[in-house]
Amino acid sequence: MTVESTAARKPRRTTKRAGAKKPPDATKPELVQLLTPEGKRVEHPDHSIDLTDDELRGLYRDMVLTRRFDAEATALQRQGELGLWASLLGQEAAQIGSGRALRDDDYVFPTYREHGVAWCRGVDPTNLLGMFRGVNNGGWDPNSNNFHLYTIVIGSQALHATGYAMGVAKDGSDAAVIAYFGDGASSQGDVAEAFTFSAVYNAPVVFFCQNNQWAISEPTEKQTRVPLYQRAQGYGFPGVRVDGNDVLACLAVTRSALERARRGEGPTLVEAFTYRMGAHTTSDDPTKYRRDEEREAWEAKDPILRLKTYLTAEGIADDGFLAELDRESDGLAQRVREAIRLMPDPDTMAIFENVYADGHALVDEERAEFAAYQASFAEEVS
Amino acid sequence: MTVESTAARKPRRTTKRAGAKKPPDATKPELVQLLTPEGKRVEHPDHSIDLTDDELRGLYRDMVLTRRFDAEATALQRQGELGLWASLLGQEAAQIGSGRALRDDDYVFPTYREHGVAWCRGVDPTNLLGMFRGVNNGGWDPNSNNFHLYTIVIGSQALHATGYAMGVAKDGSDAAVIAYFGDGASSQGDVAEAFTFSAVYNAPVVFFCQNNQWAISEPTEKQTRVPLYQRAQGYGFPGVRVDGNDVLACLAVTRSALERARRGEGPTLVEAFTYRMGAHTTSDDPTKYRRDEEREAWEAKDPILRLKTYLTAEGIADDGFLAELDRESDGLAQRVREAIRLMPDPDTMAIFENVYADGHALVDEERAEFAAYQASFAEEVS
Amino acid sequence: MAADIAAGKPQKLPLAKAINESLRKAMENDPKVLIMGEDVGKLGGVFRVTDGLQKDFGEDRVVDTPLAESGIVGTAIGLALRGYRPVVEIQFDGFVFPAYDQIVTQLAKMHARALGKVKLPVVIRIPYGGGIGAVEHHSESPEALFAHVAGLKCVSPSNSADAYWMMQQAIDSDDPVIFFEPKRRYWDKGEVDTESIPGPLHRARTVREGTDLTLVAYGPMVKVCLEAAAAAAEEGKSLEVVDLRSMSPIDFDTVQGSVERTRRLVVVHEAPVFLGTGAELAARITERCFYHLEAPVLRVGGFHAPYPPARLEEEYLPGLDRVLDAVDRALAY
Amino acid sequence: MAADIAAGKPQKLPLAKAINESLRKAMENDPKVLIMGEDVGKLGGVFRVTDGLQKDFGEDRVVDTPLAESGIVGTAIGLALRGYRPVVEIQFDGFVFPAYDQIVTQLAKMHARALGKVKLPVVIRIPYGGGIGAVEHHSESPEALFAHVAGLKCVSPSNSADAYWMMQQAIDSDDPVIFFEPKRRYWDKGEVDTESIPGPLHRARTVREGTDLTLVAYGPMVKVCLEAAAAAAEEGKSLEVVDLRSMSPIDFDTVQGSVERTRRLVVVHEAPVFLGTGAELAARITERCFYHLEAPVLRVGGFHAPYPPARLEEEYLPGLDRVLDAVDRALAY
Ligand SMILES: Cc1ncc(C[n+]2csc(CCOP(=O)(O)OP(=O)(O)O)c2C)c(N)n1
Ligand SMILES: Cc1ncc(C[n+]2csc(CCOP(=O)(O)OP(=O)(O)O)c2C)c(N)n1
Ligand SMILES: [Mg+2]
Ligand SMILES: [Mg+2]
Repeated sequence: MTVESTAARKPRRTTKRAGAKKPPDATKPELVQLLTPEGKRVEHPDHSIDLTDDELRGLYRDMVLTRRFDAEATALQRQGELGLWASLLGQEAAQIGSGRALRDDDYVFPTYREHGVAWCRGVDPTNLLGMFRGVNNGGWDPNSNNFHLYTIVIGSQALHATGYAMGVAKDGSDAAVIAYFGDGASSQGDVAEAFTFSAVYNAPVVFFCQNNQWAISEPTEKQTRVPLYQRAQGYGFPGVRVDGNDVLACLAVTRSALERARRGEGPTLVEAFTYRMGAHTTSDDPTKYRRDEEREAWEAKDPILRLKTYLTAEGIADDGFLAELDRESDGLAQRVREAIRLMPDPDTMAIFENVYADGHALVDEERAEFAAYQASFAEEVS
Repeated sequence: MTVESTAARKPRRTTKRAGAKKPPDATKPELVQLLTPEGKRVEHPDHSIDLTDDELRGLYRDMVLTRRFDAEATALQRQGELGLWASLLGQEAAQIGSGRALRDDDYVFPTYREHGVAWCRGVDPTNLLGMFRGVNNGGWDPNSNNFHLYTIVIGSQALHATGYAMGVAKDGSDAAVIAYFGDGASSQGDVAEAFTFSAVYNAPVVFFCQNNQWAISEPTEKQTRVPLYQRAQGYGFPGVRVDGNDVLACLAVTRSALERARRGEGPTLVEAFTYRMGAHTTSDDPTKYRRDEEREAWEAKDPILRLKTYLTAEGIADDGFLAELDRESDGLAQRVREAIRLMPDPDTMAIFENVYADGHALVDEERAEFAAYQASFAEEVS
Repeated sequence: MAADIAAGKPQKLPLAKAINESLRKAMENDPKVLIMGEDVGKLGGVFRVTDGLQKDFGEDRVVDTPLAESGIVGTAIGLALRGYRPVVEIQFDGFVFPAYDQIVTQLAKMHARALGKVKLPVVIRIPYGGGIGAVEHHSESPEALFAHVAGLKCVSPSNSADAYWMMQQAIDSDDPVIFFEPKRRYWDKGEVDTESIPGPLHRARTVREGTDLTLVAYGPMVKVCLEAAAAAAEEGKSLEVVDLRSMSPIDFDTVQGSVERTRRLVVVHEAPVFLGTGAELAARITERCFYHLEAPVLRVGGFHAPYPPARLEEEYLPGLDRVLDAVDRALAY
Repeated sequence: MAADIAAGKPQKLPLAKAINESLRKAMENDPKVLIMGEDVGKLGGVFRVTDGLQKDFGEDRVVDTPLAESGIVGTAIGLALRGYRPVVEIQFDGFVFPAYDQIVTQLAKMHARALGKVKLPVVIRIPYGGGIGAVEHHSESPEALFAHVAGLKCVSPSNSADAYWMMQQAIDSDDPVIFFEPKRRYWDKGEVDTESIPGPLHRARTVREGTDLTLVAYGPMVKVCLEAAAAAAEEGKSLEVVDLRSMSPIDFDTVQGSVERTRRLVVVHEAPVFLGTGAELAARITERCFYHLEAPVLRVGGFHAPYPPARLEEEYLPGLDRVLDAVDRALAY
């Protein structure tokens, strides 16, 4: 006997992709915002912030310098000094806001676009260029600034951050850890496993997802059919969507997520809703897959402009400050230009260095053989 | 300038594992139940069922025969006829309820414990024994009964089910697909990716998670800190927890999930809340990690007993029916016992069969060499 | 151009375009053929190998997937079980590893697990190898990690004609095929005759005849070996060059035939030498040609080190000089 | 027994217990050593290798993880970056592949990526190999898939003393070590002297001297080769047996020294022959000993087929007869 399925006589599926209705969440506004695109300060029931004028100018300065550095790097790629560049254009607020929420003893696991966060950590910007120039795969000491190397294999750093945070908790420290990743990365199994591990061990980690609407050519709808911040709830920790072009909101939301972690309440997912204003990288051609109008619409939400409007309207930033910042920007750009031209190519034998910490007989053998091979040319020449 | 973190002076974390508060969900009862452990029929606002007496007896029969088959297999393992057995004891309602919700043209992707679902699909029970005896890695043709082979690598079948369902949708068919997995499997990245793919493509698939409280020695708290059914919402599709020891509720809930899939509304996660009454497998020793009392508490919720209570109380099952079923059980057990003893060992040369569909020179070479090697013994002997 | 191709007129095509045309042909011939991967739709893939296909065949057949390689291969398996023939793109060599479990434990074994009852006609395209000045994970040659695994077939074309035809054959195959595309040759043009099949998928081809030594290579290194042979010819050394074309199965007969004549063998690949394809060729050809070999089989390939940053790749990659150095060493025996 | 061990008294211990004692010692010596994996806590692992450790060191140091291998290795990497020394258990060989991406693209490369600024002292324990009558995915020998990858070290003990000491050395190492445990030897007892280190981690050991031919094996196959040597001795053939112990790096010097004397080499492992460790040994030893070898290096190992169901594993696995057959073939040259 088989229980008869009531559905057995149903007609064929008509709409193959009916899509999902977004479950309404009436209890809170979807997007945390403290500064509107027009540069107006607004309040949010759960997130507030109170910054000194100095701090506000500092945030502005961070964003301006980051953008300038980024533009310079893009230019250097065009001039052939870099093989590739991944621009953060448009994501300055998400990165500076979250980056400035961190304590020195917090630890950052970035992906490959976190130039603004690196800036906040005090990583010398020219150090970021090494991998894009092709002279190394990451030119800084992760432990000097508690800023891990850029990670290219999408999503994998979410687990490193979680493990690091498990270690922080084991040490009894109240530091916190932050993992950056993109909307595309949210689909990777590793990110889901990081959610599971961090929740189960209650690890002090903040998952900071910069939803810049695109994973190369794929819009976010190819990764999820509901807003990404909602992903967290099913793993047992809170998710919040913040206006990623609002540096104040990003700072406030990240800060409270970090504090939650410090208090031993475990992970939080922050979705910073922002936009990738440029190409995915300098190798990419976005005209193949997205319309100019979309980008233009986001220009009106520019993170730097809105803070400038606010700062000038409130008299926090005057022409003197802005002019000085312009000079500082030019200086930074020049410094970067000069540094890149001085950046030495690695020594050929660096191929064999640091493969192992304790050495390896095969590497030794190959190094010796290759050195002899190289020397044989010198002989021929002499 | 650095924005000063307000948390910088916070005291050290005191409770390392504060755990999470379970977000209260007042809108619906957490566990769908239609038949109480005491055998009482109850109603549920969202899920109802109306079965004929014949169908009710059928469900009972399915569960009894499945349990008997399972017990026989366990016995055969003790007698050395099987190398291993993974018992479904306690999970009969989850498997029969969901299995009987399926149409013939639906497709099932099981893990390794779905003997009850296999039964519903009409797979000859003795076929299930092959891999546990070590004569094959899955002894049936998946397409004969739309029941895929058992999958041992935890979670991987969730993606196969999703892909299959994507194909069903492409074909314009209104069949549905069901993927079985356990509470432990919920942690695997593959299961999360299956959630993402099925949601994005709106694939007609039901994820049926038998939460039997244990993944070998690990309780569900090692996999999640909130109920598993809640995982679905963050991926944009519904999750529902059903009393996994209530065959009527399992049938009703799975049926409506399948119908949802047929209607083109995409995936559903069903969490069948049940209990692994036995060891993980015959190789396992649960006394190392769980207390007898827990098991005993679940005995009171036995899925078969409760249906029997209901059927006899309602006069749907009489002594004649039960006696006949006993005989049928004995017959099944005997048939399995006999079949296993007749199950031939595979031919040695089967090692080289079906490695490729279109052949492979190296396999041919190794086959020939091995045949010659084997033949050399025959020569020596003769 | 597509019209010429359709008319079967031999065309000079870049290797990437040859694959594109081959995919188009396969999709026209068989509605069950699907393209899946990250950015394969509107963008046409980061190398434009699937350019224009979504436009012509629709989103149902050219599927932009979520960013999850295990998911891509896992769902491709499910689609294959349903009767489809998915051609999956992995964006770069270094990103295949999240899918490695699905490939090794499921895709490779499922046909055997089912005692032959199901077939897994899945093609996994992997642009591989270095030489394009890319950042980490974009220049690797992981073929040995797949060739070691029973149930998979691994091939790599070295030129446009093979790219076209081997893709046709890979899609036709009822077995999973890992299709390694030599990304630095994507832009190299070659004649493609869409009417004449250049031979079986797993047959090696002697691309230059010689008498003193055999060079075996595949994919991107075939060109380097041909150049080395040309340079050696000027020094009066006659090198035979065999394009292996298939790393699983390997056509040992063709290599053996060559080595029995030349008595010396050098194997060249970009992948690390240690446990690379060359190890297997050295072991097996030495066994088959023990009394023929005048010198041990020498290998030229990558070092036992992570693929270096781009500014070092010229030194890291086997080039003309390193190949000729090995040739000289082999000839010195 | 633990007390005797602590006192340094040589003990006869099963191999699994030797590892258990070694883990205990490492945890006592260094509070940064952690154990992680599925079921490693109360259960002590499915093979009881971590038995009793959670009870004595607590849940913070012996960590039952969620069922997700990528998560286990990925978080172990994070813990290592924080200064911990995680010893990770993969429950069975066939279940390491979900973690393969983390192992190959992160664990193996991170030290080099950081120009040496960070260290990754992670040990990944994998019970491997067949012979225990298990179901699919529980009997495989995937070592070549790790040894091919630069940045990893791969070792396998064949006996209790090595199991004890090699684990100590693996945990001490600042490099990631894949520690392959020969599961079918878990119950074999051997003397363990906790006072005297039997030599460096990556040094091969000649475990039986002979003059006619060298057998090289590691892990579970050492015992088979010793038995083969004993059987051959009765027929008047003198076989030398080398326990390789380390598959990355391989101690080619010791093998070369042996082969220069015996002039013949047979390599034995459970893993498939095609692109297995034996391929590299054959290639490199042939190169090093070209004028010494009287016969090609022969290999005995698994076939190019999925590991078969248990009732066929005796035929599939290299045993005495297949080893002796290869020995005879090598001696016949
Ligand atoms: C595992 C893996 N697969 C594919 C890629 C190739 N890839 C590089 S960036 C990218 C898109 C990432 O999108 P998202 O996560 O949204 O980050 P964004 O670039 O927008 O900052 C892809 C597919 C990769 N780096 N790693
Ligand atoms: C990828 C993988 N890792 C580990 C294992 C070993 N293993 C087999 S069953 C099991 C527990 C599974 O628990 P669950 O998913 O709850 O299913 P249940 O056995 O309770 O039905 C484990 C860890 C496996 N089979 N596959
Ligand atoms: Mg993005
Ligand atoms: Mg379970």
